[in-house]
Amino acid sequence: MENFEPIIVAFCCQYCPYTAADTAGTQRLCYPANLKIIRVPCAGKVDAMHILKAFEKGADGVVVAACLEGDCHFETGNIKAARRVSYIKKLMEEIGVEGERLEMVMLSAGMGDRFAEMATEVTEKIRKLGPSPINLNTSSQKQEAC
Amino acid sequence: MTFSVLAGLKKFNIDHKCEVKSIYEYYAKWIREGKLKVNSDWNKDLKLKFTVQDPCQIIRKSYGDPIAEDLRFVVKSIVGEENFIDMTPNRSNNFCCGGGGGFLQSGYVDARRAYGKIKADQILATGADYCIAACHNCHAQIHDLAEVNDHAWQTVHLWTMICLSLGILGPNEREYLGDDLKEVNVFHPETAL
Amino acid sequence: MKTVMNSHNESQSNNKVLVIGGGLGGIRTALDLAEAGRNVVLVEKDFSIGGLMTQLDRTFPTNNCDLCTISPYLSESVRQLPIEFLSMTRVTEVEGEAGDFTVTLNTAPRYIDLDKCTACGDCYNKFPECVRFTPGLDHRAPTCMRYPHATPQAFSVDMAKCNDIQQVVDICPAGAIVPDDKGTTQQISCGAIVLATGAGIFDPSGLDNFGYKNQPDVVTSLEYERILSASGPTHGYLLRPSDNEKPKKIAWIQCIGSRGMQKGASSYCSSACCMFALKEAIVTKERFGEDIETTIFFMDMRTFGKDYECYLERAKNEFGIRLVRCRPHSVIQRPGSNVLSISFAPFDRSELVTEEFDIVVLSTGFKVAEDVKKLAQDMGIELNEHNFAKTSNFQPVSTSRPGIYVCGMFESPKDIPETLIQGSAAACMASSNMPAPEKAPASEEDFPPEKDVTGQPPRIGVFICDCGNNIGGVIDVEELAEYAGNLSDVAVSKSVGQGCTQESMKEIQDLIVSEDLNRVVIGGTSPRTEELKFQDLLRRAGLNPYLLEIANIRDQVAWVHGDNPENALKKAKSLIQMAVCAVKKNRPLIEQTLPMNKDVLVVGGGVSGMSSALALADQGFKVFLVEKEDKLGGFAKNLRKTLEGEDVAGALGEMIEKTQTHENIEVITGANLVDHTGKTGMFRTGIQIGPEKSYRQIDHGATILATGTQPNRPAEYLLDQHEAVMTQADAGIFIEDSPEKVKALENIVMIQCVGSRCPDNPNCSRICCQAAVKNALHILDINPDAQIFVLYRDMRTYGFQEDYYRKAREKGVIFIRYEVDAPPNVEASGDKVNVTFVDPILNRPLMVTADKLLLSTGFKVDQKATERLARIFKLPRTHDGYFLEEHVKLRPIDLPVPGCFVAGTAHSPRLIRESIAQAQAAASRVQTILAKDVIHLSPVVAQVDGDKCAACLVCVRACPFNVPYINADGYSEIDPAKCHGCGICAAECPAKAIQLMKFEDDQIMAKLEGLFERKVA
Amino acid sequence: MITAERKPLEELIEYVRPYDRILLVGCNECVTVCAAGGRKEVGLLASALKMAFAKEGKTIDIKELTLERQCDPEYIEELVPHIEDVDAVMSMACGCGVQEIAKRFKNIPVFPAVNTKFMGASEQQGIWAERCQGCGDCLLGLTGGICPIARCSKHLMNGPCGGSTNGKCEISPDVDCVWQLIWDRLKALGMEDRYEEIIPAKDWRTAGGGGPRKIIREDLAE
Amino acid sequence: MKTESVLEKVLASGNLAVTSECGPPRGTNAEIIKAKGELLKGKVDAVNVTDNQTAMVRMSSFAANVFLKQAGLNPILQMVTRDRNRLAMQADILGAYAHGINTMLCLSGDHPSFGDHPMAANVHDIDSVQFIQMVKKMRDEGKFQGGADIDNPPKMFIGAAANPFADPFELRVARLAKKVAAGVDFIQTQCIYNLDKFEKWMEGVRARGLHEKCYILAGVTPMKSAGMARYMKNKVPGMDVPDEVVKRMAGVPKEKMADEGIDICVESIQRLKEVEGVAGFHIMAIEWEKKVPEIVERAGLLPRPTVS
Repeated sequence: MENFEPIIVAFCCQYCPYTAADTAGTQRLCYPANLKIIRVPCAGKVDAMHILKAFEKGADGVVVAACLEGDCHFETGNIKAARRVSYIKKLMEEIGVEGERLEMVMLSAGMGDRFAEMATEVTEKIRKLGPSPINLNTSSQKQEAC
Repeated sequence: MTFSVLAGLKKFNIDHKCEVKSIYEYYAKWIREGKLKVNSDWNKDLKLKFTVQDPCQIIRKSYGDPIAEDLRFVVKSIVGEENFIDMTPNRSNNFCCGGGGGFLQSGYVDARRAYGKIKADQILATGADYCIAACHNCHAQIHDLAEVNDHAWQTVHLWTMICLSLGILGPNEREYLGDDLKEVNVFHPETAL
Repeated sequence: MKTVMNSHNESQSNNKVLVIGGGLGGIRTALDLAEAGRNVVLVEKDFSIGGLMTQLDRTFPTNNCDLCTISPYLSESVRQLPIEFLSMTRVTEVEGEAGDFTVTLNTAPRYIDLDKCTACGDCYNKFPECVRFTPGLDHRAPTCMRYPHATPQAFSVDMAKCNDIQQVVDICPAGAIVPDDKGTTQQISCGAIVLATGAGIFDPSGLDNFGYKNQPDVVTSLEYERILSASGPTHGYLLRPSDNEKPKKIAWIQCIGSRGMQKGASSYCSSACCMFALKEAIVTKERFGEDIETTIFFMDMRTFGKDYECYLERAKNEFGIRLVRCRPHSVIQRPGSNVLSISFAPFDRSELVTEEFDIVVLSTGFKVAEDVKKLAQDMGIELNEHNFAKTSNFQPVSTSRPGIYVCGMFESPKDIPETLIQGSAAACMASSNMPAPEKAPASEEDFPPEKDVTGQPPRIGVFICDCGNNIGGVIDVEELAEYAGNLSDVAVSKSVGQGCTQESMKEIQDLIVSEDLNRVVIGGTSPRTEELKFQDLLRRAGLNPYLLEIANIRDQVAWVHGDNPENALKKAKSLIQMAVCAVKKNRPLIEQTLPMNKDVLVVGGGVSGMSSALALADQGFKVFLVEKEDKLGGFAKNLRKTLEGEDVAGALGEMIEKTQTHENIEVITGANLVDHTGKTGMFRTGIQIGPEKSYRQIDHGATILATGTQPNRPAEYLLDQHEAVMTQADAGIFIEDSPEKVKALENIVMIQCVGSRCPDNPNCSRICCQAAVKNALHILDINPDAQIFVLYRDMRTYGFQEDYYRKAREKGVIFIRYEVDAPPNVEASGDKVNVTFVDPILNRPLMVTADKLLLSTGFKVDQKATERLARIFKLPRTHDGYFLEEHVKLRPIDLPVPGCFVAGTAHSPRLIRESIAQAQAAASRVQTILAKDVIHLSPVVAQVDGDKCAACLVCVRACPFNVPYINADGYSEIDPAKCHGCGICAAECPAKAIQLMKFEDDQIMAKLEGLFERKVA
Repeated sequence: MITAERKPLEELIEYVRPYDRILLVGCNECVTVCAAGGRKEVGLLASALKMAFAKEGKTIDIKELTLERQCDPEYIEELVPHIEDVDAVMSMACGCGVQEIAKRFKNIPVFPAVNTKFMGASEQQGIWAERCQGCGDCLLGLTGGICPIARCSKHLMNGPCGGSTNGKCEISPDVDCVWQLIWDRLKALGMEDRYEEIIPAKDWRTAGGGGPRKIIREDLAE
Repeated sequence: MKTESVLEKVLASGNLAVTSECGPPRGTNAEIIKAKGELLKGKVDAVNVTDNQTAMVRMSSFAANVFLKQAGLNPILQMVTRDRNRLAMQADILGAYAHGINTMLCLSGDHPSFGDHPMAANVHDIDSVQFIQMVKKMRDEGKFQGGADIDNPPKMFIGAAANPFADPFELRVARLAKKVAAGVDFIQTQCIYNLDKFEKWMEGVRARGLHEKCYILAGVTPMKSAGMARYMKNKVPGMDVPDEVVKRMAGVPKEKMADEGIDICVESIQRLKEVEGVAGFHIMAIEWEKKVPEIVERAGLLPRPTVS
């Protein structure tokens, strides 16, 4: 099902990754429109609940974007986020949803092109995985929600 | 020689009212003013390649790049622009020939030749047949270097080439010329005058 | 975008300061002054502010990219505070005197109306040749924008290069291009002027031996920074300029244009090149590949700043940066080869080595630009022989002309932390000849009373900007507005064209009032730069500013999905829907305020403590100066003269006298600190005074720690065991007090780095090299025949001290290097001492019988004392015991505990001049806090619901700033003044008892609901 | 505190498969502190179950609720309004909670969501270790404050056994030999001689050997 | 004499006692245990019978003891506190004594996780020291552990194990002292390869005069192969096999290893004879009972003394 348009939620820390997304905009780099960005003060603020509820509500993929190691404005936010993401991946495998639908990335503010590259990679990966098994039967309804 | 006068004045701070200049400047001036009527036709078909050594004391350590330009103007006028190849690096950045500072008289021949290897490599890199050394120290050293580099080039004084291009170089003044120039433009005072 | 804030009291000239130069120093000065209630006019000759700093990739010693820490600085500085920023403007004339200057400013035509331009870039895309956005700093590849968030965010047109002006004018959707813009000349009056004009960079193209002009792979440090920078021409990939290949071997050559090394080079040392060369080498290895070989050719490795020596050690040991101590003459590209070869004689063996490199970086030093020199002369400022502003040791930021101050590079070449210190110091001095600001800066403009929306059903107003064709060109704004119109609870949905222009903002404001809206959603640009502006708009419309949600449909939709408008529209719809659902859950948040205690506690009565106290007292602040000894003066008491020959004792005596008699300063000597509680604006510190230890509590609003450090007296080289051996400080007194004995001296030996740069005191003490040179010159003044030997590891006479080092060499002082693992040996021999050392050139041991042996012993922290102080103030310290500041690079005076500042050698070893600058800077930082009558606390803080909390300690352990604690009632409590708003505790709490205001769980859930609303019932 | 760990998801799925409406009840005491059954874990489990069933195309309604405690009847009472419209209850509390709910609501199945493990202490953030088995007759006074019953794999009262090698228990190098710890502690306290006093055979009745136990305080109980 | 145990008589007579050990079958075939008995008959004074060694289920020690008794040997009943509570233990003691078995060994036993029933609950109602106290109370006070009188109390010769090589080494003497205080009559030590460490332990034992309060039998086990040496060194907890022993075993060709093992064992016995306080030897030849006679004979411990 090639015309499958996954919906991917991206929780972006407002210091580096959100700025990187803006930088990608400033450099007018194109990437697929499947990524919907939600701004959070720090990657450490992304709660396990948010990630799981995103999948439950029908997300095909979730990205948690943090600052580079050592660059975190709050010292340990990105490290805690990484730990939480790997815990949730295991939980998703238990549920029966592929773990790689959840992705952790680290970016600095100037990496506009890396953000665009990441957005494209993630979208392709999720597209290959197909719709999330959670809403397999309701995926048609989701078609035009994109 | 110019340098030793200059250095001497400074060392013993003799207050001198005269100005010490290098001869290259005047060779170039005279050629430009047409007083010295050099011409490079002799080399038009011979096409011998020439390079020139920038003596440290005259160029880098005192008069700098301007004098190096005069020296090149003179050489190009006497051997023909197309036959001149510059060493790299050159002018104020040129490498020392390795013979200065009393090294020639010091007797450490092997060490001197070892230090001169860089200069030899530079000359070989240009592929020139002749190297004009306008300072007696450089001339002696480069000439000696030619010996140990199986005579890959001839080492000749600047005045020799100027006289040759003026056509006033006598048969007994061609000691440092290669056989290819031994017979060129020979000036026989007894017949010409 | 409006950049000229309505500086409300134009006429009142004596409360206005002119800052010339919008680099980092100028911005720091402008920010400090504005926050302290002054009006500032910031003038920058370039298109946007930021100066050198914005072109650097990563900066030492933190090695992280400070772009995102500095850009908020820049936009914040222009937006909120009473700062009038004039770009492309030069100062042409200055008249008047301190307190009442009249300055003529000439603004070059930008041909673009700053209010209208939205930096959409259409003009630039169509006419790159005549529309300037980038000054094309590196002469090869123009960057698309000097840095992504330039302030002002606007283009400028070079009319000369425009062949068809009308076409350019038409292309601009916002009609912002003004072809007949002639620029303006205006006169302003101000009370003080600060020169923050920065420095030009030495242009090495004149040095043909380095081949900079014709070999693309020979680059200056700044160009190498641009190559490394993510916003640079190579987008952050390290590529060789000549063929865009990945380099394998890179060399740095130090002192290009400095230390009188080449034709046209300045004779002083540029102070920062060693450090940024090391940084570039480390970043190259760290980010681009361990296998890249990095070599630095240098004479002295001058890493004298705070923890810089450890940075050097890390570079050598951890990153394997190869340091070669020699000066290569030339960089040659053999004809035919594409690599650069450098021949050099290594220090440890006498042979010629030739090595090949892919890139050679020339560490170019700094010099005063021609236009700056001319400007200073026109202003009647006395310059030193290197054309830098002449200043004295005891007034480091004051120029020769009263009322005009200098900071940053134009005072002397320095690194970024010192520039920022002088920036703040200049702000303090500038406000010293102006009356204290009458009323607090009107940050709360007269906003209408806030409408109480609790309990009201949500009535949302959705306003979609089309931002010129930035958004409108890709997304059908009308359809989007219409789609938003029929979302639930949306009362008004309109497209408002140029959202951020005055007219549209007015339109929105009126609609909020007329339609009685209680929630607002803006579909526009990035909240990172727009949020503050629209929050003010809501305030003006009588709404709590936090009832706002911004959907970023420009930077993250229109600009990046231009290739697929249909998807872009769908995404925009999703984002708007997410915003609408989320805004329903937004709650009005109030910014709490606390009353401000305006007194200041200064700990430590040395030169730094007294300077801070005097600077603050002159401004009318009450200062408590606490000193543990029974006399003021600190370490400076045992110094007589400075390197430049200024009399220390006299000036110090004067300062002590002034401090003790100043009516705003209460001096408490023989006092020890015991406890410290409270927070900014309401501190309380307990001290014990005198032998009977009577306890007293002082209430104050801010704290300055100027506790200094200890002169080091290691038991080495027979110090304190032989009368011929003394420290440089002792020698300073000996030379002054008994010149006749000095006349009798024959041989004098000095040994550098005694007790510094060694395992138990790893950092450099910074002041000993210049002390050695000072004493040597003073000895030779008295006794020209004396023979002086200086045994050193690295001569670190940075800045203008280099001239004195050269003067010492010219006068016959012999400087000899020794290796750290082969130090000199000292034995007593009668009343003299025999010093044996290995001469590196002869490679043979030599022995000198010295009448006097002077040891450069430097500083060492009294661990016990600082550890006790650190515990009282809960302050972190560096591994060798100095107080650790909040940000090593950008906040060198503020301490991590808000309201506490550090000055002088308590921060790190430094000269008197640098300590006084830091003391004045600390005074300025204090004024930025105490200027306000109340302290504003950010509302984005975590709040704990006591009933839900299971007191499980997860938040106490998770908080990076250990703010939460379990209170008396047994549940976690978070002090809003201390919370940094990161939200980590909220995410970790197992009982879901903590919510971070403005990012509450149900707000984020609402966004997810909005995104998938149509799918899940 | 009492520690617990969430059961594998497959087991929980099988428990609730026959029912459409589930009440998922968290507990805000011990299981919250050890991150097994607090309000957040309730949310995660609810979401996980809904997703697991959604995968099979079956929608399941899960109502989430977290009581202050589940080992007091009054708090259990708070479930009454929710019980009518659910088919089964799953409790994320320790064993006590599950049984109290089962005792109070006779005609509705109750399922455990966690495995109650042991009474323990938090060694570090995220790691809990067994400290006490509730043997009812504490002998910590004799062993310098370290319990051999809970922390020796053979609960020897006169250890160490022959298998203790360099301070670790014979069963695994990650398990400390408690008698090594006791001996080090006694040495530190200078009470080495206390080691040679033989601890007599234990009366296991206090440890439940004599049947399920009760504590009765006459002053408090009716 | 406290009991009629042959072992006690031999030890009391001052002779060096020799005991050995055999493991009951993993099934019901009594012939296996009888065959092992035949091998050892007359060569040793008493034969231990293990009780579910390494927590692997085998015919019970009690049953095997009866077979050996009938075959005319002096069996030693080994019992672990892992598998039975105090009721079952006392009942078995009564039963064994009734069958004329009058020597036993009180052990804690290996942890179930080593054996074939890791999921089994381990009882450990009482530990080995409390076990010794119980048996002593039954013998000397004629009372059950619960306090009731025993009709014709069992006079058991009480033995226990001791591992001088387990950690903490400084505790091992004190632990023996505890067992002596509890009333143990004889001790069989863990197999000894590190003779120096054992001698150091014996010094501690002698210092406290424990060797006069109970008989100490030095445990030895012949190595079959270098592999076994390495296995014992690394895998068996509380076993101290010095590198020289492993090197010696690995130094000989495969077929010679068995003999080398026997040589080491005999040499150890010779050296241990000199150690003051060693009252005898306990030769544990696990599944290699046929070699015991050769070892006893070569160690000069034959003929066994006959005691009335």
